[in-house]
Amino acid sequence: MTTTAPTDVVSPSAAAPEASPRGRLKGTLVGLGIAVATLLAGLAVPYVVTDTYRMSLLVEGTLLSLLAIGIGFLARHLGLISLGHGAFFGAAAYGVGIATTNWGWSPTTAVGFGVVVGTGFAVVMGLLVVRSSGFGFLMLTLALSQALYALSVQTSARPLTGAHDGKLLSYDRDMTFLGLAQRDVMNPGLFWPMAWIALTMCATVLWLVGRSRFGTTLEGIRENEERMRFSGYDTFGPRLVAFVLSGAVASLGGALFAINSGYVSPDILGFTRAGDSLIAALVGGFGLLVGPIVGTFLFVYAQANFNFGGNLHLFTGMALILVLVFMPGGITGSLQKLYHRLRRGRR
Amino acid sequence: MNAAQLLNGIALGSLLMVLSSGLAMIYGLRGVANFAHGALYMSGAYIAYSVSDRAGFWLALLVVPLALAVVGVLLELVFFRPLQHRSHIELGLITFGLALMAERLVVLIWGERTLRVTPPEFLQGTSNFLGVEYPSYRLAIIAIAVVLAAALVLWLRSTTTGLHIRAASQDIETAAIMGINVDRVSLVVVAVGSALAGFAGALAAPYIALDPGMGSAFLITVLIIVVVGGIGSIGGAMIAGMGLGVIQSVTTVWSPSVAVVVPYLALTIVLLWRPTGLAGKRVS
Amino acid sequence: MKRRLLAATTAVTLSLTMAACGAASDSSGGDAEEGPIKIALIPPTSGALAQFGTDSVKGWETAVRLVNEDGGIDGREVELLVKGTDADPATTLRVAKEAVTQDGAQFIGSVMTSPEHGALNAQLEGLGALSFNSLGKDDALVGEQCSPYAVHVVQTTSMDVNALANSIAEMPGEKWAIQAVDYATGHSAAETFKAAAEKAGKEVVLEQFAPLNTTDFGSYITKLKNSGADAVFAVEFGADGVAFVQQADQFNLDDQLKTVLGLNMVSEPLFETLGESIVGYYNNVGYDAAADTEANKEFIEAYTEDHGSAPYYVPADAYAAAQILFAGIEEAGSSEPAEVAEALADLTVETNVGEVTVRGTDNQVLRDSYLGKVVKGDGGLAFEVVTNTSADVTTTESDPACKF
Amino acid sequence: MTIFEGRGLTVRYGAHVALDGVDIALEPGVVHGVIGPNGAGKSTFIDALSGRKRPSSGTVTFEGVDITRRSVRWRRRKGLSRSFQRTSVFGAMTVGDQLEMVARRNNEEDLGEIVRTLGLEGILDRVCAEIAYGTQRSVDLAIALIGRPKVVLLDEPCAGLVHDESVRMLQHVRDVCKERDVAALLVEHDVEGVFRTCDVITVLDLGKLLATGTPDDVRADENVIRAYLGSAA
Repeated sequence: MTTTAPTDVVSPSAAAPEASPRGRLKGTLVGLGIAVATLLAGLAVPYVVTDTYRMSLLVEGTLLSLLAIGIGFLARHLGLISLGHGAFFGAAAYGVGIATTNWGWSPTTAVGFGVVVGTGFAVVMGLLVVRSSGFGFLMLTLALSQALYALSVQTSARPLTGAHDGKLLSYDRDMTFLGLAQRDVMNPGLFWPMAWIALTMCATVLWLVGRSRFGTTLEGIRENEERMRFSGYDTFGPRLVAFVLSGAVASLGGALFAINSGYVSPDILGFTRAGDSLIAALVGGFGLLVGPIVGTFLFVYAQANFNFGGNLHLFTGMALILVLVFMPGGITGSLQKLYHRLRRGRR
Repeated sequence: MNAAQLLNGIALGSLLMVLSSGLAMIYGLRGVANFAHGALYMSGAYIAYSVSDRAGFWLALLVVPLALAVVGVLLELVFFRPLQHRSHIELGLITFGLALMAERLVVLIWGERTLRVTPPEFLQGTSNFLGVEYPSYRLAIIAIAVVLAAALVLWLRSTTTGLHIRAASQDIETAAIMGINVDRVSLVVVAVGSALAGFAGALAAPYIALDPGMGSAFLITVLIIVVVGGIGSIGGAMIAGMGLGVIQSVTTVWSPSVAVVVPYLALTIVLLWRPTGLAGKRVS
Repeated sequence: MKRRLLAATTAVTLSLTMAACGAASDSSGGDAEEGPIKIALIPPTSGALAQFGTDSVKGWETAVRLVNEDGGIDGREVELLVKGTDADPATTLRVAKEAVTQDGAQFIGSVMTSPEHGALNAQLEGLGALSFNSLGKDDALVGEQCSPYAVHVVQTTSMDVNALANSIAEMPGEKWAIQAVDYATGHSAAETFKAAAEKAGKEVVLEQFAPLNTTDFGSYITKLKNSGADAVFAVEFGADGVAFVQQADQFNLDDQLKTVLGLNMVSEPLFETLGESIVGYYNNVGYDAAADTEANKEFIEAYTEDHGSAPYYVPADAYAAAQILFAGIEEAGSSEPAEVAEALADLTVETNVGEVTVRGTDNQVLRDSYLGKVVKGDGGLAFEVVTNTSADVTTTESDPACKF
Repeated sequence: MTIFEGRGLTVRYGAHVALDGVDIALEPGVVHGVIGPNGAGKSTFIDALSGRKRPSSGTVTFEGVDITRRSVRWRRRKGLSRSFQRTSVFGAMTVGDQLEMVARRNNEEDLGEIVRTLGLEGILDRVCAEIAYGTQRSVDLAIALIGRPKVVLLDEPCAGLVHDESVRMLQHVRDVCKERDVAALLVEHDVEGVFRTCDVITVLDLGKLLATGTPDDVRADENVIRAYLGSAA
């Protein structure tokens, strides 16, 4: 099984090449400008959406988007599809819970700790899996993340994780997360700035990394791993670094998720959660950075509106199949194709 | 350690053996680990419940594999064959979507309640086997699974279809060049693989309780078995399935919480020590 | 509130000048003093627990029908908003937020599992809603996860275990084995039971724990058989419980046992699945349907009329929760959740499950627990209540971890 | 003056011996051809020399140092490069991007010269998967030549090319080898091309070395005529 058939799912965007370094710099500056504008515009959202429930859906979508862009980064730049990123999201969430509740750390420090824990797991898993690719990678990430689930619900882990009961976060009322007391972090309107800034910052960082020389190296590894080695490149290291980076972004999402919801349930590490995020990212499309974000918000919307009688997975399963069969590249990928076709047509 | 505990391990191992050989067959040929395998297994168990309720358990053992073989044929004709030129990942994710849907469909048809299937009259209670009082039904599972495994190996070794399957599992392109009808082979393999999953479900029905989570609970274990056994190797999967069943049951006697982690431990050890799995094919 | 939002925004970002238009997100509940009293029910509509969820809703429905026929509470009508969840805490939380902030519900009921309650309890104060838990039995819910906005109507697991332990002399068997789920409940139940058994002069010969979602109990049952036990105390729930009972039957385990005592293992919805092999099994029972009180008879009659079947503990507890809520609103003279919560503290209410008191320190409803035995009656299997134990015995004081 | 040498190289696949004790020595500025009928072990040979396949026995030395167990990455960094029979480029990247990427790693100072020599100036902005096959082969060769390697192992660079392209490709190989003083190994199916291009030729048959020498010597070798050329001619 050495054939690596071209994957439409992760086919790169046929972006116009920027040959000159100056063009590249200009592109970077324009991108950064868009990032700052998006960030500022997003901060106004709580003033427009005044309804707590809708706002909480937006916050949830934003935090889950961090997980999705982590998955999307690996898919786009290395062609690796991971079912294991839920583990980093969940490990970070538990890290926050343990640091606040068991050790009495301040929530702010605890979030930092959570990210470190999640990233640490990404390093360990990365060492085991980045040598494989394609289907093997998919299965191994799934199996190892399930191992973490199995460990987290062990009775011996109960003092730390709360096992099947989950973990309720508690910290002193005078302790705050970046100025917000426990009551306030659960208010989506007040928590929104943190979530939104985290998402735009991480998206920007991932975008810049993708454009850097390191990004080109990753692209080379994705396209032809063997030729990269025969061209003098180490391929294990960059893969590991990319894996850990994407795991770190997912971890940040998990840490903020824990702070915001005040409760970590073992489901966070479960089989369906991992699948949900991947499906959301895939339906949104891997070709563009915003694809997974679009998919995640769509998923959160669907979850809030079409979950009658627990049939959500009937719909997500169907959506996954339809997208894979009829529009590989996801929603954003299809829009992009349409856009290119229209432009070409006009010329 | 006594003989009854060993038999417990062999009974569980028998079930895993049947389940994982079906998955390994499809994987070897199509390069896709069928994520819907757990759902097929679960459907098998639920169909067995309905059939044995009306017409008895033995008929269920016959009907279920046939029904699931039809499902397998549909899988092959609707998804695997038309999409064979897509990447393996895409195909695998499609089966993942199918698994999600199947799980809900089972609930919509049979409901959420935990169900139970009664084994045939003469297999209820215990029998004396090598001086051990042991449940007759579990002895029957072991016997049936061993016969089935032997038949499967014989079929692959000594028939033309078996030869073609082995050739195509080695290298599907070369097999096609050599004049093997790969489409036909693939149809047979996916149908037989699905039938085996259903058969495992029917066998398991009186053994464990039926609930809608039973498929995904086993899926992970079976995926691990296939990786540990060496991807695409049917023999490797059988040995790994039986081995894991015995090790897990024996570990349960000593420490149940360690037993839960056994499959993952096995996977990690294999990854570090022998990345190609027991049968020596690489995880690519 | 608006100022805090601004502070939060500026604290983490570049300083921004932003026209604060519109109200910042901070709505809670509807208008509490006018219009109908709204109760959101969030039962699981999928998963193995859906049956219990539906039955819980039925109990609430009967209670609400009766109170509205009486002209409501203080002239105000009571309205049920029946929602649904997949029993994932995140979903339940989302639905609860929607019900409270969008539909103006002030009270929440029919939430099923302890993890859902744990997640919900953490948010109740912020939401400004009062939750009535008639299903989640975990002790932590009135311990470290307790909330002044959550009323624990159902008995806790430790109350149940204490009742069983108190009745240990009633059951035959000298050498006990403990088969429990490897879960907080399983461990604490095993510990309590073991102490009580030893106090009663019985011997505990084996104590083993199986992980949740165990499908194959072969190894455990083999060990039980080899231990020489003549009675088993089993703490296995849902599919695990069914698998255990079924496989014990296949191993002929019952032949060597005088008693099988279950904790939450056997319940009315499972009678059909488990079949006659469980006749003679003992189990804790939350509600005595045969109780000869005015309130109980009224409940059974009304419920049977509404739903065409006799109630068991799930609808009965939901009905009790409703009665406690109604009494609280009357006492407070308001349906403002905070005021109702305050009025409920140490309030005594006459309900279908007897005269009960809401303990002010942790909101646990103090009520009897029962030991039942499965018997074969005319209409199939049924529980026969063997003993009852009052709350004075089962829960002597509240958990110090709970601070309001 | 030998710069790169393989001694007694043997590769076994189970019981099957694909390569049986073959020796070879390459010198700077010399194009060394390897020919042989199908199944002669040519691909296995170049894999064993380049480190893609670890030989069951035998040694590979480079500048007098045993490098048999060195990684392909290490070899490339020290100046030992190879190309592939199946075009091995970076399909979704532009030609310019991938050449720059490889150049950066191998400290190539004058990428422009390679681009000019192989006539790739006009297509640097094109995505590699979309250009003509023959041009892709040139890109493949360019990737192997970046960083002034001292030894270049070329695995059938003309596979799939039409005759004219093939002639031009071999001419490029010879020019580069002479200009840059590179030791080149050329495994090729096109026998005539090899005789035209190479200074020294090694003939393999059934995994064994049949003959080594100048084109004229090899052409006159009786074993070669009997086993290979005879049947082809």
